[in-house]
Amino acid sequence: MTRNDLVIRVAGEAGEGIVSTGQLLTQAALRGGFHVLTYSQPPSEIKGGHAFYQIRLSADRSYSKGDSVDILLAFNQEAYDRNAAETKDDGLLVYDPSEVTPSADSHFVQVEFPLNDIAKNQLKFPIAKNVVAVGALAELFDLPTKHLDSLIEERWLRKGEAVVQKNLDALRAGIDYVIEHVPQRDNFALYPEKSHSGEIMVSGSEAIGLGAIAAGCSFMAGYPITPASDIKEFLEIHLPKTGGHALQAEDELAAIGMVLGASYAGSKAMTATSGPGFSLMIEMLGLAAMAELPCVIVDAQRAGPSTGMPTRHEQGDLYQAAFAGHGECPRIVLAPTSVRDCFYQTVNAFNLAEKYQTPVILLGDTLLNVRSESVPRPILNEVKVIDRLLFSENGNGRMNGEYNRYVLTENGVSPMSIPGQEGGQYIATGLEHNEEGLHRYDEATHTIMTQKRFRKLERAALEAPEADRFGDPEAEVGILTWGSTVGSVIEVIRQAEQEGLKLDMLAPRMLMPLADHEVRPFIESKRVIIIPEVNYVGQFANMITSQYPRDYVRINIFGGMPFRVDWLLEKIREEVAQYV
Amino acid sequence: MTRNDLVIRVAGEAGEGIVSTGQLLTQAALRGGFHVLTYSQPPSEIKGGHAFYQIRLSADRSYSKGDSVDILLAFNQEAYDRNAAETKDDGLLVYDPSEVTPSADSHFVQVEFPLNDIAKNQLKFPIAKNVVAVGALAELFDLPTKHLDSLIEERWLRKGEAVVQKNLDALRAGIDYVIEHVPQRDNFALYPEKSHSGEIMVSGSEAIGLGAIAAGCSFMAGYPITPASDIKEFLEIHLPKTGGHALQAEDELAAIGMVLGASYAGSKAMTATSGPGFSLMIEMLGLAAMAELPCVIVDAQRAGPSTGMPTRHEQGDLYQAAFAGHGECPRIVLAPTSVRDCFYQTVNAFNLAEKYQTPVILLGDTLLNVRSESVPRPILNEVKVIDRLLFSENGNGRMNGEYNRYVLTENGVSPMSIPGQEGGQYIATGLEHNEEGLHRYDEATHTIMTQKRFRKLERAALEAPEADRFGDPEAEVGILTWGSTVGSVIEVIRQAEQEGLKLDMLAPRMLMPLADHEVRPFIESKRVIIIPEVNYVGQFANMITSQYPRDYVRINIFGGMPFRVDWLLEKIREEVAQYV
Amino acid sequence: MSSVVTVEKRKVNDYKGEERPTWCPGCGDFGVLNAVFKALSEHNFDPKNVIIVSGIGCSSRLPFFTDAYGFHTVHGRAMPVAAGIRAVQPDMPVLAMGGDGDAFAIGVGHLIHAIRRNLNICYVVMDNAVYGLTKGQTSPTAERGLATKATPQGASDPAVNPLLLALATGCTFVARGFSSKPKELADLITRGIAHEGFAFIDTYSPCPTFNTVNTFKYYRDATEDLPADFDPSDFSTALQYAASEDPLYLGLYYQAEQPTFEDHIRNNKPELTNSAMTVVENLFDQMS
Amino acid sequence: MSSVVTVEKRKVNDYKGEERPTWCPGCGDFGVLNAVFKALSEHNFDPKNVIIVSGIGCSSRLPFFTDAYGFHTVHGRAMPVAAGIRAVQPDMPVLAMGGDGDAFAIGVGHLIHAIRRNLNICYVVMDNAVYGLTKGQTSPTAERGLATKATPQGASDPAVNPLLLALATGCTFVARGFSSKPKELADLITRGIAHEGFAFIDTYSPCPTFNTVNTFKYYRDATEDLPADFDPSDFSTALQYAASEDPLYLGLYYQAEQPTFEDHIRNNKPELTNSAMTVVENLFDQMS
Ligand SMILES: Cc1ncc(C[n+]2csc(CCOP(=O)(O)OP(=O)(O)O)c2C)c(N)n1
Ligand SMILES: Cc1ncc(C[n+]2csc(CCOP(=O)(O)OP(=O)(O)O)c2C)c(N)n1
Ligand code: SF4
Ligand code: SF4
Ligand SMILES: [Mg+2]
Ligand SMILES: [Mg+2]
Repeated sequence: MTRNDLVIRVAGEAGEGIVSTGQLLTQAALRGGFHVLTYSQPPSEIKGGHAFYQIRLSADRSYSKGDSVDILLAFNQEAYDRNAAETKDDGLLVYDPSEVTPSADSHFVQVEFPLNDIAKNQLKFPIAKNVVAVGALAELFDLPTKHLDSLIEERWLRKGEAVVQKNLDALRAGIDYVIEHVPQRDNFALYPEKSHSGEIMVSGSEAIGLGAIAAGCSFMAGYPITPASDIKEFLEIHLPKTGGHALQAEDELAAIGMVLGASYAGSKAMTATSGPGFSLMIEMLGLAAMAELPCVIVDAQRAGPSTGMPTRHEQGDLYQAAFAGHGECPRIVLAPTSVRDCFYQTVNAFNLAEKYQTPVILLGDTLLNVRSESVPRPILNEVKVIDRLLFSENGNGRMNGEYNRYVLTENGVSPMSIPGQEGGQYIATGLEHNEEGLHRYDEATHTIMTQKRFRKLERAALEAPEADRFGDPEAEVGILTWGSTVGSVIEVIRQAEQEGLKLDMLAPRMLMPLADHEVRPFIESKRVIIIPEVNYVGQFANMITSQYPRDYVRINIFGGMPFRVDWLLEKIREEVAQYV
Repeated sequence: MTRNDLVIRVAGEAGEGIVSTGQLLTQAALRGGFHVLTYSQPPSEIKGGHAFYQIRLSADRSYSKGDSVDILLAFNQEAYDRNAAETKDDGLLVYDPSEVTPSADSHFVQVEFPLNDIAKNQLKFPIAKNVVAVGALAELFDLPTKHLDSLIEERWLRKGEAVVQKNLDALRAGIDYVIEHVPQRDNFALYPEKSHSGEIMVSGSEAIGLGAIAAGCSFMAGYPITPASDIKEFLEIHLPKTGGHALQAEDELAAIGMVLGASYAGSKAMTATSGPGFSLMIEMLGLAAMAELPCVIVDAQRAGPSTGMPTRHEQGDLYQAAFAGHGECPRIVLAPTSVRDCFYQTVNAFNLAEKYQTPVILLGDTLLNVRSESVPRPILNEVKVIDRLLFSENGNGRMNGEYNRYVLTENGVSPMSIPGQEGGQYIATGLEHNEEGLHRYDEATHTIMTQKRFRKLERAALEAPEADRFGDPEAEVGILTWGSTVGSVIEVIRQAEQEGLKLDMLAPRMLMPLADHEVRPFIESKRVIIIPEVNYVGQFANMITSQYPRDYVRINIFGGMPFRVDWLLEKIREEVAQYV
Repeated sequence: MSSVVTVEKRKVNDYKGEERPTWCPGCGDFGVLNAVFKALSEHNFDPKNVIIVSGIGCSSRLPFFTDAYGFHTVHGRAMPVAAGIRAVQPDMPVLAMGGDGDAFAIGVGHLIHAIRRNLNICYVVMDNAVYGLTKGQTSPTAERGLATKATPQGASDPAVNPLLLALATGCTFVARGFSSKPKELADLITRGIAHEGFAFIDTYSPCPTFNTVNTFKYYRDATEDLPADFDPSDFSTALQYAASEDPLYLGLYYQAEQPTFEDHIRNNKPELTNSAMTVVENLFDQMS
Repeated sequence: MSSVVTVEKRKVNDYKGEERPTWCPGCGDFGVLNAVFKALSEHNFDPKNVIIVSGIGCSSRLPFFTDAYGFHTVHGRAMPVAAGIRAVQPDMPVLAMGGDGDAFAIGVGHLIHAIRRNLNICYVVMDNAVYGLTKGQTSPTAERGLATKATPQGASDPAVNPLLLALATGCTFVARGFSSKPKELADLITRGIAHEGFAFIDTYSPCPTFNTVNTFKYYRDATEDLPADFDPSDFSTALQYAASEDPLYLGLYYQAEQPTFEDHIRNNKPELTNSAMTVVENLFDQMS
C-alpha cells in the first residue's frame, strides 16, 4: 500500500540540525515532484530548548500542515515526550535507543536507529548524523536517491570532493540501515513522482519579497520583529539588484516615515512588521491616507496583545488593520490565503496603492510567513503592474491652468507629481487641504475632501482581487473565512465531501473595503454561514455582520495555533446538525 | 415680550478682547442665575485672524450651542461679513459705525454703537472698549448690573480703586448708551433670574480634571495637543495640592509609558491627548491590557485623519478607541454626553479602570472639551470612589501558598500588589503569562488567559454607567447616539415634541463593551432607529449593527462642525416620513 | 546654429509661494524664511528641484510659504521622511525645517539617527524654547524655571544643548544661527546645503507671543560670533565652545568629511542592475 | 523590654528568582545578572523594595530571573515607565536593564529625556552590538561594516558612542562596565544605585550566538581600566576619554551632583496637601 500524503516531523534540541535535516528532505522531495509544505515551531527559549521541523509530502496539493504526524524522528527524550501525542497511533517512530526510551504502552511502529553510533563509529564522522537521518527517512517514503545525491553535491561542493563523498556515504548508511532493518516500510511509501515538478519552494515571507520586487517596489524600510524580519532581510539582499534599496530603520515610526518619504519622492515603497510595530505606525498610516501617498504595509500577525507570544499564530490584527487610525482614515486591507497567494496579493497591494494613492495593508501571519511550500512558479509576463498616475503638463491634474495635486475627479483619484517635475510643486500634508493642497478648515472643504478620499475605496472594491473560492457552489452551508485559515477550511471541505457533507467556501482577499459583488451573493445564497477564525472576538465575523446583518455561526480558537482540520470538521458537523 | 433663550456672539480679530468680553458676560449671567453655554471657534491662523465667542443664555437648561445668533456684536468688517449669515433675520446687530458698514439689504435690527468713540473720547480709556460692550449687551438682555459691578471689582481690585472705577464707568457708559438709543429692546430681554444659581461654570476639560482629582487620580502625564492641553495644564496646577503630580512628557509614547509605570507603582494615573497622540499610544494600550494595569486615557477628539483640522469638531475616533491595538486587546470606552457628564464619566473611568484592571478610554471632543457651561455643582459625598483590589497575605490572590498576580477568578479580576508589599513581587509583562505572571506560550495558557481578560469586560458591561435617556419612552422612533451629539438630539426631541413628533433617545455612555441590558430593549422596542453622528462611515452605527443586526437609519455629517438642531430635525422628519 | 543659454540667476522672490505666512507679527520665523530664500537663490536652484520637509509646529508651516516641493509631515518625524526621500532621490537638495519641540522632544531619537547616518540634508531648527503652535508650553530648550502662560510653574528640567548633542552623535556640520542676523544665517544655510552630509543649524528664532524671556533683545545680548580665527575642523574646541553658556556663540562650530547615507546607498548597488522581472526569474531559478 | 534587631546581611541568593535564565550558554548577560545580585546585596535591599524595569530583548528578560518587583515593558520604553514609577514611589530603588537596541535605537529619545530630567535610577545597558532576541541584526553600537547572519551586508552606519551621548545630554553618572569583570561591574552598579540622579552604565555583554566579532576576547583585548588617578568630576577629561576608540576604557567616567527629577516633584508639592475632595470643593467655589 502506498499513500499520497505523509507528515514527517523531526524533533530535538534547537540548533542541533533539526532545521538542516528538514530542509534537505524538503528540497529533495520538491525535486522528486512531491508537493511539500513545511511547518515549524521555534522554541520559546532564546537558544536551545525543544524545537521541531515538520514536512508534509503529498502527491496532490495539500493546504494545511497536517493534523498529526506519520513519521516522528525523535533526536532526544524530550522530543519523544513532547511529540508522541501528536503522532498517529499507527505512525512510525524513529529514534536512537542511546537517547530515547519510548514508553512501554506505545502503539507506534518503532524503529530503533543507532544514529550516533553509525555516525561516530561506522562513519567516523559524527556531524553527519543528520545526513544519516535524511537517508533513513527518504528511504522510508521511497524517495529516489538521485535528488539527494545531487543536493548533497551542490551543498558541500565548496568544501571539496572528500567532504561530498563522506556525506554521500552517510546518506547511503542511513538508506542501507532502513533497507536492512525495516522490511515492512511499504506502509509509508508515497505514490511515485507526481506533477509538482517545476514548482518552486518558497516561504510566505519570501513570496512577499518576490511579489514586491515584481510589482516594482524600489524602497523598503523595516525594523526587526518576529515573524516579519525575514522580509526585510530578503529585500536587503535582493532589492539592490534592481537598483532599489532596503534598510533597517531605528524603529517602526522611522520605517513608515521613510516609506512615506520614498513614496513622495516617486518610489513604490513598503515596510513589513508585526503587531507591536504596526501599532507604532498608526499615526503615520493616517498621514498616508490624508496626503494620499501610496504605500504598502505588511503586518505579519502573531499572537497578541502586546508582546504576546512572538512565535505563535493568531489572526488578531484585522480590527487594527481595518479600523485603527484617528479620524476617518481610508485604507485598503488585503489578506493572502496561501503562501502562493502571498506573491500575488503583494503585487495587488502595490497596484492598488498606486492606483488609489492610499495605504494598503497586507495581513500575513506566523503560519503563512514562516511556512515553506512548493508552489507553481508564477508566470511573470502574466503579472500586471500598475504605475503611478502622473500629471501631465497639458492634460491630467490641471485646474485654472495650474497643477492641483488634489483636483476633484469622479473616482477620487488625482494625478500626482514627482519632485523634479516642472510645475508639479505641492506640499504633501496631514492637514485638511483644498484641491491645491493648501490647508483649509472650512466645512465644505472637509466634507468634499472626506468624500473624495472614501470614493477611492468604493472604486477599489469594484476591482478587488478575486476572492478565494472552494467547494460546492450549490451547498447550503457556506464558510466565510479569511487569510491562512483558508488552508484548513479547504481540507475540511474535501474531507466533508467524502462524507457526503457539501460545503462551500468564500474567502475575500480584500477585507477592507469588502467587495459587495462577491460577498452579498454568497451570503444571500446560503442557509447557514459559518465564520471560523483564529481570534477571540470574531473580528471578521463582526465586520461582516455590520455590513450584512443576519445571523452567523462563529467558530473561534485562540491558543496560538492554527485550526486542526479534524477538529474544525467536527465542529462544523455539530453546527450544521443544529440547523437541519 | 421676553424670551427664555438668547444667543449672543462677539466677533472680531483674535486676541483683541473677544474672549475677555465673552467671559465677563458669561460669569455675570451665571451669577444672574441663567443657564450659560459657550461656544467659540479659535482662528485657523497662528495669531490674529477672525475669531468669535458665543454665549447662549437661557432660563431653562440648553443643550447645544444654538443654531443661529440673536445678537451679533461685530468689532470689525470681517466679523460682520463672516457672521451675518448665521444671525437671525430678526436678530440684533450691534456695531461700531467707524469699523463696520452693514450691507444695504440687511434685515437686522441694527444698533450703531460708537464703541471706540465712547472709550477713547468720552472715557479717555481706549482699552475699556470691551467693558463698554459688555455693559451694552447686558442691558440689551436685561441683566441686573449688580453681578457685573461685583465681577469688575473682583477682577481689577488688584490694580487699585481708580482702575475699578474707570471700568465701572465704562460699564455704565455702555448701559446708558443702550437705554438712550435702543428703545425697543424688550424683544431681547430674558426672563428674570431663574433657578440656575449656585451652579458652577466649567469647561469640559476642567470637568475632566476635576473628575480625575475627585476619583483619586494622583499622576498625570501628557503632551501638549489641541484640544487636550488644557487638561494637563489644569492638573499641573491643581494635582500637587493633593500630593499628586502632573507633568509634560517628551512625547505621547512617554506619556502613556509614565502612566503605566505610575499605575504599576500603585497610583491612579491618566493621560490626555487628541487623535494624533492617541495613535502613538496604541502599542502601550496593549501592554496595559495584557499586564492588566488600570489607567485612563482621555482622547479629546478633533477632526482627522492625521493632523486634520486641529480646532474643529468630529466624532471620528470611536473606531480607534474601540478597535485599535494589535491582537485581542480588551479595553473599556466611555463617552460623556455633556460638560457636566465629563465630570461623572471621568470618575467612572477611574473606578472601572481600578475595578477591572484595564485601560479605560474616555472620548471627549472639541465641542465638549472647549465649551464652558453652567452646570449644577456635583455633590461630592455622593460620588463613589473605587480603589484597587489588593492581595492580602492570607486571603485574596494566593495560590499554593504564594501570591499569584494573575490568579484565575470568576469575574477575571485578580488582586494586585504594590511594590513594597511583602510577598507581592511579580513581573508585569506584555508577554502571555501564567497565573504567576511568568511568560508561557502554550495553547492552554493563552486560551484561558484571553478568556480571563475578556471576562472582565463582560462583567463591566453589567455595571455600565447608566445610559443618557431623553424623550418619550413610548415613541416608535428611537434615536441612538453618543457623546456630544446628545446635546443637539435633546433639543431636536424637545422641538419635535412641540410639533407633535414623538422621539426617544438612548445614548450609551459605555460604548465598549455595550451594555446589552440597556441597548437591546431599546432597539427591540422601536420601529425605526436613527443613528446620527459626526463622522463619515457611521462608526457607532457599524458597531451597533454588528452586535444588533437590523436596519438602521444613519445620519452623518463631517464638515468639522456639530449638528445644527434645525437641520437634524428636518432630516429626521424626512426619514420618519419614509417609514410612515 | 548653436544658441547661447544665459542662466538667469534666480532672485529671492522666485522661491516665494502663493500662500502668505500665517505667523504672528514679529515672529522670528520670518527672518529664517527669508534666509532660506536667500540661500536657495545663492545656489540658484530651480524650485522644482528642491524639497523642504518639516514636522508640525508654527515653524514647520514654512514649506507652505515657498514655491518648492514640500512635505509637511507629522510631529517629530521630519527626519525619517527626509531619509526616505534621499534614499530615492539622492541628488535632489533636501532642506528640513522645524521647531525645537519637534526636533528635541518628540523627534530627538530620529534626529540622532539621521545624524549618525550622515544623511546629506540641511536641517534648520527654529529654536524659540517653547511650543508656539500649541500656545506656549516650554520645550526641551527652555532653561530650567522658564515660566510661560501655559506652564506657569516653569520648566522643571534643564535645557538640552542641541550643539553638544549633535557633536556627540557625530554630526559633520554643526552651526548656530540667529533669525535677526539674516545675512549670516543665509550664509550658514548656503554652506549647510553645500555640505556633503548632515548639516545641523540650530537657529534662535524668538516667539514674541508666548516667550517673553527669550526675546530678540535677549539673544542679541547673550550671543557673540565665534572668534574670527575659530577652526571648525577641531572637534574638541568645538565641544568646548558648544558647552559655553555665556556667551552663546553664533557661527559654524564644526565641519568634517565622512561617508554619507547616500554614498552607502550608491555603493550598495551592483554596477549593472537588472529589471525587476529578471531578478525575480533568477530567484525563482534558485528556489527550484 | 527592648529587643536587639540583628539585621541579617542578605546574600546573592536572596535575590534569585524561581525562573532560571533562558539565555544561551555563554551569554554575557549571566555575568551582568550576577553583578546585579551582588550590588543589591551590597545595599542589603529587601527584594520587595526594589523594582527592576526593562524593555524587550534577551537582556530585558532579566527581571524574570530575580525576586524583585519588575516591569518587563515594551521595546524601547523602559525609561518613561521608570519615570512614572519614580514619580509615584520616589524612595524605592529602581534599576533599569536592557539591551543596546532597546536603549539606543527605538528608545534613544526617551533615554535622552530621562538623562535630562536626572531621573534617580541606575540604568545598565547590556551592550552586545546586535539584536539578540530577533536573531542577530546589527544594533546602533555595531561598528560600521559589522556583518552578521541576519545582516550579511554589514552595518552601514558608524556606531553610536553611548558615553559621549550621555555626557552631552547632561548625565550625572557615566560609566562603562564589562560582563566578564564581575567584581568591577558589581561595584559600578552598587555606586550607580547609590548615586543621586541618573546613573548610566554601558556594559559590554557579548552575544556569542549572533556576534562572532565582539566576543569576550575582543573586549578583553580592546578594553583598559581608566587610569588610577582619573578624576570623574572633570567633564572635559571625561569627554576626551569617552571619545577614545583604542583603548576602550572601563570604569566611572563622570559623576556630578544636580537636582533630580524626584527633587522637583517633592518641591512642587505644597507643605500641606489636602484631600482630593477638599481640593475639588475649593475649585468648585472658585468656579461659581
Ligand atoms: C503627535 C502629536 N502630538 C502633539 C501635537 C501637537 N503639537 C503641534 S505643534 C507642537 C509643538 C510645536 O513646538 P515646536 O516644534 O517648538 O514649534 P513652534 O510652534 O514653536 O515653531 C505640538 C506639541 C501634534 N500635532 N502631534
Ligand atoms: C515595537 C517592537 N519592535 C520590534 C520588536 C522586536 N524586537 C524584540 S527584541 C528586539 C531587539 C533586541 O535587541 P537588544 O535591545 O540589543 O537586546 P538583546 O536581545 O541584544 O539583549 C527587537 C527589535 C518588538 N518586540 N517590539
Ligand atoms: S506663536 Fe510664536 S512661534 Fe508661533 S507664529 Fe506666533 S510668534 Fe511665531
Ligand atoms: S542570543 Fe545572544 S544575547 Fe541572546 S541570550 Fe543568546 S547569547 Fe545572549
Ligand atoms: Mg518652538
Ligand atoms: Mg543587544
